[in-house]
Amino acid sequence: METNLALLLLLAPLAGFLINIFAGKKLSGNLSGTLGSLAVAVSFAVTLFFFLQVNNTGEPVMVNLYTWMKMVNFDINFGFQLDQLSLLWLMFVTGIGTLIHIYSISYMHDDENIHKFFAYLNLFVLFMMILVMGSNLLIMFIGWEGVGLCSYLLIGFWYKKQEYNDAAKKAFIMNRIGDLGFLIGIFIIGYLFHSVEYNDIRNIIASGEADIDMAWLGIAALCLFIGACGKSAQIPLYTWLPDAMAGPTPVSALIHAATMVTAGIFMITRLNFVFDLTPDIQHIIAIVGAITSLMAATIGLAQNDIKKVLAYSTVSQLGLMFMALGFGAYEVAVFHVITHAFFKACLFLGSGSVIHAMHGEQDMRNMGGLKKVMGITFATFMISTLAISGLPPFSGFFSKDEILMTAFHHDKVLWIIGSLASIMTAFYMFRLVFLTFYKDFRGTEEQKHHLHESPGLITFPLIVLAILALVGGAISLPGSSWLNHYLAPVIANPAQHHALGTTEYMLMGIAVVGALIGIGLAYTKYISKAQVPPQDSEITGFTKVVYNKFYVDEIYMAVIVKPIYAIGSFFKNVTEAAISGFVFGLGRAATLIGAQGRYIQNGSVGFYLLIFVLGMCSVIAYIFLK
Amino acid sequence: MENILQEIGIDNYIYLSALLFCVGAFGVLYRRNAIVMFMSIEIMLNAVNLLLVAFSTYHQDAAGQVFVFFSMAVAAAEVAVGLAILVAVYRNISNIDIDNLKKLKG
Amino acid sequence: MNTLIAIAGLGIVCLIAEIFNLRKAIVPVTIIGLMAILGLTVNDYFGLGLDSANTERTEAFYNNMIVNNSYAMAFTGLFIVLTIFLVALTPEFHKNHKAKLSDFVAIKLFLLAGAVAMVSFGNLAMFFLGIEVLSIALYVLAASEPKNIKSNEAGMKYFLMGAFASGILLFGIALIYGATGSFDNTAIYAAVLTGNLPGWFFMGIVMLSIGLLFKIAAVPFHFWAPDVYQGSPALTTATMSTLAKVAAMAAFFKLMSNLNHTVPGAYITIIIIVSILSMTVGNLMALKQDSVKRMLAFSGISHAGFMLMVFLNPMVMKGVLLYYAAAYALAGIAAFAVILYVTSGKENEDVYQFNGLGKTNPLMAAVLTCSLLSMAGIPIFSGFFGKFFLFENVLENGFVYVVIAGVINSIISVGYYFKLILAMYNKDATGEAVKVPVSYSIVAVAAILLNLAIGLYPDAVLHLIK
Amino acid sequence: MITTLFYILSAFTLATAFLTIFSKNPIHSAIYLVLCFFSIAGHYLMFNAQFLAIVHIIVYSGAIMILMLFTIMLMNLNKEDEKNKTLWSRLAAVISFCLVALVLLAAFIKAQQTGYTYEVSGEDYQSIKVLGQVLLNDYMVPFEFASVLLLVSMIGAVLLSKKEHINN
Amino acid sequence: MDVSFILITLLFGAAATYFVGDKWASRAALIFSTAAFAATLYVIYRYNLGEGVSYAHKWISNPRVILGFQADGMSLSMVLLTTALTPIIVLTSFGNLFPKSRAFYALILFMAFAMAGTFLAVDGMVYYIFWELSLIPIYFIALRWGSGDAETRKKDVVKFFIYTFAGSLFMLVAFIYLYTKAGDFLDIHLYNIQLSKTEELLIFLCFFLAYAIKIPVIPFHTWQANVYQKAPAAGTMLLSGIMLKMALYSIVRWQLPIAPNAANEYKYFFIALCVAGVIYGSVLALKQTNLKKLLAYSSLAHVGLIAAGAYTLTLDGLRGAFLQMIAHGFVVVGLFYAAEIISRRYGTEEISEMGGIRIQAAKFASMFMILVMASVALPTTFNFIGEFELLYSLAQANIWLAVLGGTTIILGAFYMLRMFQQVMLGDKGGKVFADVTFGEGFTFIIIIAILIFFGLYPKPIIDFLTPALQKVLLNINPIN
Repeated sequence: METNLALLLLLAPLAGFLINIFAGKKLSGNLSGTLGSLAVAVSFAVTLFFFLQVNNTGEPVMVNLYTWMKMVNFDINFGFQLDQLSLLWLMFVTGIGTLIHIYSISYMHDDENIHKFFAYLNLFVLFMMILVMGSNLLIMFIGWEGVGLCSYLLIGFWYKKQEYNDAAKKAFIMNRIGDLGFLIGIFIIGYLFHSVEYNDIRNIIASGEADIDMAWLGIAALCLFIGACGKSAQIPLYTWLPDAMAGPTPVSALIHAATMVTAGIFMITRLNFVFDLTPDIQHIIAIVGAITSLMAATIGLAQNDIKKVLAYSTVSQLGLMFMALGFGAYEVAVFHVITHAFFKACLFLGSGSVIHAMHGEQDMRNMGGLKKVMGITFATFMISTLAISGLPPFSGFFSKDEILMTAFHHDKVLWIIGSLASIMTAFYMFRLVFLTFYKDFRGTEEQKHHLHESPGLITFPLIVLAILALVGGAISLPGSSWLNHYLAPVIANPAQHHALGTTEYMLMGIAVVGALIGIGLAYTKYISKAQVPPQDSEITGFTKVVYNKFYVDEIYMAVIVKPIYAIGSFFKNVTEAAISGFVFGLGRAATLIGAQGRYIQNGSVGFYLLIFVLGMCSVIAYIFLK
Repeated sequence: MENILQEIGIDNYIYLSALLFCVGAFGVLYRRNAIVMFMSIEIMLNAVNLLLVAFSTYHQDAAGQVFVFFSMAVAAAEVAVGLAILVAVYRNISNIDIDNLKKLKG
Repeated sequence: MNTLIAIAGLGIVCLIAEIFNLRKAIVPVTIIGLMAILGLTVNDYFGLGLDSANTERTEAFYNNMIVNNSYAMAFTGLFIVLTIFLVALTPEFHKNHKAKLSDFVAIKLFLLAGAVAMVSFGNLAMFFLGIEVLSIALYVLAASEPKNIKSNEAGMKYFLMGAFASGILLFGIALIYGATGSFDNTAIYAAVLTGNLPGWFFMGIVMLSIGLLFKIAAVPFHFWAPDVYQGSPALTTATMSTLAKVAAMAAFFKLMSNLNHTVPGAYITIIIIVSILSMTVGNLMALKQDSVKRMLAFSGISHAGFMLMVFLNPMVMKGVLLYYAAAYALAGIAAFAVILYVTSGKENEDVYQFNGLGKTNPLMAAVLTCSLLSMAGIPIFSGFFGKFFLFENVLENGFVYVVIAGVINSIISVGYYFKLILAMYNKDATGEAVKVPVSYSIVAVAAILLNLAIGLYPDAVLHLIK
Repeated sequence: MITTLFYILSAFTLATAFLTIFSKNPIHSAIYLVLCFFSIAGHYLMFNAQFLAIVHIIVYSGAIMILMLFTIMLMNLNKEDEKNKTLWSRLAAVISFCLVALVLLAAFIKAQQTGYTYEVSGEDYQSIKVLGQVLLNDYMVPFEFASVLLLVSMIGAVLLSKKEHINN
Repeated sequence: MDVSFILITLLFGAAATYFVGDKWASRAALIFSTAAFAATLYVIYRYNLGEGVSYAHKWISNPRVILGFQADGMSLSMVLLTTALTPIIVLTSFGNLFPKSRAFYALILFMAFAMAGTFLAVDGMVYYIFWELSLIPIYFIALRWGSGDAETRKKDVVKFFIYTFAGSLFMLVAFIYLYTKAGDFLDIHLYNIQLSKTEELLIFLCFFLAYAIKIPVIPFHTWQANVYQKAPAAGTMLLSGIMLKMALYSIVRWQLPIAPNAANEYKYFFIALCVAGVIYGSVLALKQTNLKKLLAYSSLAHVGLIAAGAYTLTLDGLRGAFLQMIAHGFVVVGLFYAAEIISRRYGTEEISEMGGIRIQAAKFASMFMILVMASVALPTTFNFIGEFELLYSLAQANIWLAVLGGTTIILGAFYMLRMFQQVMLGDKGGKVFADVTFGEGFTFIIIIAILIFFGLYPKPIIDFLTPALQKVLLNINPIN
């Protein structure tokens, strides 16, 4: 029963994918969209069932299908583990997934390849579920690579434009760098523990019997973290995420905000018992997370593309989550993942709604005053913005505050960095809101003429998500956290929970004040002074550096990609030619000797006989006269 | 008449034959007139014949001398064929200078 | 013994048939006669009653002039088969010289008689006469187009150098006689066994070897071969490169294994050097040749080098020599049958004449390809097994570097064999397709099938010689 | 006395051989060669091989040399019009001659048997009678086979000189 | 019915195909190759039942050569690969109208025969004969039905032939040398010879030369790209799909067990060489402008990894090598087929002249995409299984080797996606591209189905291979 249900969980999106890919052309756009949404909705229902069951019993559901691979040291099962952590993730993957599917029916309905869009989305949900459901690292890796593939397909969904394809390719390749790290990590884990099953590893560590080489374990943790960096867009592998905004907006919402990018956090949380053993690596994670958070926030300050701002904000928020992971506060990170999923999905979908209304325009400099036309969109957007800025009582406040609080207790420097990032977040998010929804419309007349509120299929998900963004904090209120309790079975060493004392309230205050400062700055600049960011050519100085994302892409291009091409050219033009020339040269040398030899064969009998006689002489001399 | 080898010794005959043989070989190398080259080859064969006879006497065995008859037959046959070829060559190029036969080479 | 008489008799029958205007019957009768003689040989072979208990049995005739043993019989059989092929090619090749047909056939038969004498001799006199019969027949055949200056030149060169080599060979025989006092193999061997021989003996052996090295065209005594092969009529070239070379090699091997008891190291060194030189020079020179006949001459030189390897382990290599010789000669016959077809009526035998043969005449192209592959030593053709057996036995005696040289040469040889194959398959035909004479195609196919057959059943040939 | 005779005869043999080679006119060469053959016959006589000596003179001087002279006459070659080989090739020939002679002689000297005594058994081995017996009994097969050889050369000579009648 | 039946089917099929004439040749070839496939399946079925399916017959008495064909997990799986790919390869040629097609198809079957014989042979000499025999058909296929300028093609094909022939002759020497020690060529006897260190190393090197050229491992690879490019598609598929597997198989079957000590002692050198080939091939693939050449270099990278895995001398490495051989065989056939379809329709192999195919031929693009993904070893494809085991075995040898070898998953994605983008994506140019026909689609579907099925459920193959590999491993690492 459980096995069948668990399979249904997976088969529903698979069926959606297969139907849409093979028969989608014959279906109408709405029908294929409905089918796709239904598939995910079924999964959501099943997830809900399991969630309630596990929440009641506290016993995870294990499904083991068959032995997938056999290594000398260990076997790899094709098995699934539905425990608290994976179900939590499944809940919002399928839940938000369903909403975004519904949203897409309307958003994509003009596209000729809509059936493919839903096929890919379903496939993504499938792989995401495999990722979180897997009972071992290899199954997670299937999902891990699978979502990468879907991300590739969806970023490059409008494949006629080669820039989009470039972005898709970049995302896939950068992810693959991380994947290699992940793979190496798996190798080491497998070698050390003779298993890649989470439960086995956990038991071995818990029993404390096994003699585990800590140095190797550290390397493994580092490798796994590299994998997480790739998927969750951390320094140095984050540059693909902003580019990934080339994909349709629902994709950005689902994959590049709510679900896929959190896979790295999922993985580290999954393996919390491993990371707990390697404090050095945890420290690295915290630092990388903090720096990513600050850097992305900085870049976000100067972006003018509405989706780019959101993308950098995503990177920044992910950085905060990693910071929490680095402090061993897995529950906190997970909490922020969930609230972030709500408000960021809402933000992306809202921006999608705006872009929809603007007929594809994404530059905020050409927007403004949309509040009047798009009421619902504005309201939901505003709620989410307040949430991300960390104002109480919105969900973001609770999760972000917990992160900062943890940071404060562990490392003051990182706390400052995190707080700075939060202030910046508040600033650029409100900059976004003000530029988009306030003041007067700055676009063309034609655009203005077409401005309209989005249809119900688009606004409905927005409303649901906005509500969640509003109340989502309830799952882990300071002091009495349902989430911490829920996750306790999967977290080996729960984070220390600080009683709510003066320090804590003071910290909350600081955070709120910081957010307000950010909002205030934005207000002065864009409402009071009614500034509009300058055109590209007019950007100068430090702003230009920030606007151009610190030239990281260019640096990568110059330091990594170009040299690889240069080496390739060297190989192609020099090495290959040399080796080939050598081989041909041997043949040519032989032929040359043959050609020269022809002069010896000069046709003169006298000469032939001379050689004959000399040969005879030397033979006799050699044998008889030596 | 007592046997000559008691006086002279087989070695001297070997040297003589070897020298004569070398002279024949030298003739083949030295000249370019085909017919003189034939003659030189005859000298070589005669050197061998002389050697055979010497050995025949040395072993006091008739086989050596019998072999000389075969050798002569071979020499005669060779000369007959050789001269036939020579005539054919002469018909074509009107001389028998061996250095004119250099068409086949390389 | 009977074989030799029968062959000589058949030759005379040919000549008489011409007198009685039975020209048309000559070739069929000869072929049937040769087949009968082959049967006779086979009968004699089994008459030896060789079995595991009785492996060295020989039959001697006429004061040990002719000795029948498995070696002689096996090679005789091979020679007869080759001659059948060569005779079968004759009428078509000489279709413009019908008056001379009987002469050509008779000369080939006498040549065969010489070859048979070279392997079944029991006395150096027989050997010497045999090799002279063979040589003189070849001089005549080489020059057998009197109006063709190239043929003249080939005949002249071959004759001059051959006679010179005969002189050296004869000198060697004289020295051997001088040292042992006999021309008889068994007597010589007995004398060798006593051990107390004058130094002339070994000089004689060396000079004899040089004479024979000339006949098999080993470096540095090989210079005649390319010129003579190229200048001679193609059929003569075929004879030289197959029958004559194989016969000389067989005789060489027989002489050395009959007359020598222990071989000094220096002699083996010389053989190794000559062998490696022959392979290398032959193959390298062949790379840059335009004329196919000339190329095959150089290829023949390299094969002579390969065959010389048998001296490195003579006790067990008899069968291998026979096998290699058969493989080489059969491939050669097949190749020459195609070459005769392609070059008939053309003024030269350059590679470009073969352009597009794969399209105009796939069968002949396939046969030529197979024979070239066999010569290059590609399995499943017998040429490969020949090399394989050679290498195996040579390695068993520890001459690794000889084998390495052989291997490197095999690689080089592919270069020029494939030049021809490429011309056939990768170029467009220059002229129009000419119908293949039946006799050519029969000979070509039969020869290559025989080659394949002994490749598939190497045991059949390998163990003929006990 | 015999020794002196041997040396004189040997010197004569070698000298005529050399003269054969060095004579510019082929006719002269032929005549020197005949003389050389005669001297070799002299050697045979010294070995007491009279029959062989006579056969030698008949075959070589009488048959082979006549054949050659006939050919020379036929081709009208009795002129001294032969161009010399190039100096280099002549030099090479001389050097190689010296080399071969040196090597061969050195090898033979090295192979010289020391202290051998030659004893005469007194048995007859080279009278015509004995030779005939050996030739026609022991060496009957080669003797017959020589006929094949001669036949081949005969056919060959005819083949090479026969006038061609195309397609008769 | 024993394994020889498979060989007979193929050989007879080759002859029959030649004699049915040009018109029916392709169908006859398809029938006979499918029959051989069925025969293989039946033989495997019987083998799994524990029945004897090996074949041995005395052939040459001195030197002792036995016409022996052995069935075990290794050989049968490779024969299965051969006989499964042959019908596919025949199918891929259906769209081409070759002159003299009967010779073409007969050669394909003959080549399959030779390759199956190579995999099955238990006697070193028989193995060698089949090994060489397989060279001749591919030579003619590439030469006669290849594309491009005849002169340069000739040069490249001859280079290929001489090169591989040269390599294998050294193997012949090694075999003969081993024979002089062992007294016959049977594999087990050759495994058990006691050799001195130098001897073993030299023999190892002789084998290595033969295999390195065929696989190819750098720096012996220069023949590859040109021949792959110029050979007709079927020839390229035979070469890359099966023929180079012969060499990889032989490493495990012959080289390692015969010279285990040398293998153990110098394994890092050879692994490093192979891994260098992985990177080298990948980087070169990035710079290719010709589609087939790009695939050739990608193949160079992949087989480098396989060879590296085999040289780790671990069960993981060997098994990974075999799994990856099979997977790579299918993928590379599929990719070359796709390349062939493109070049047939566009009349060019230059990547720069392509583009905009996906918009016109969605099915083709999807299938190509799946093949690309399989080629970059995406999990759930068969290639991932193999690559995972290979990289894991490398990690056991040295973690850095795994990292370097693992760059293939980055660089592989890089050049494959780059190629995919330039070839398939973008807007439609002026050129018209028809979507796949039923036959083409069918061929792709078979390949993809196999890849995905075994990607999800590789157990049958793993279980089939493991006992044989363990047995071989006993000869390679006596200590383990």
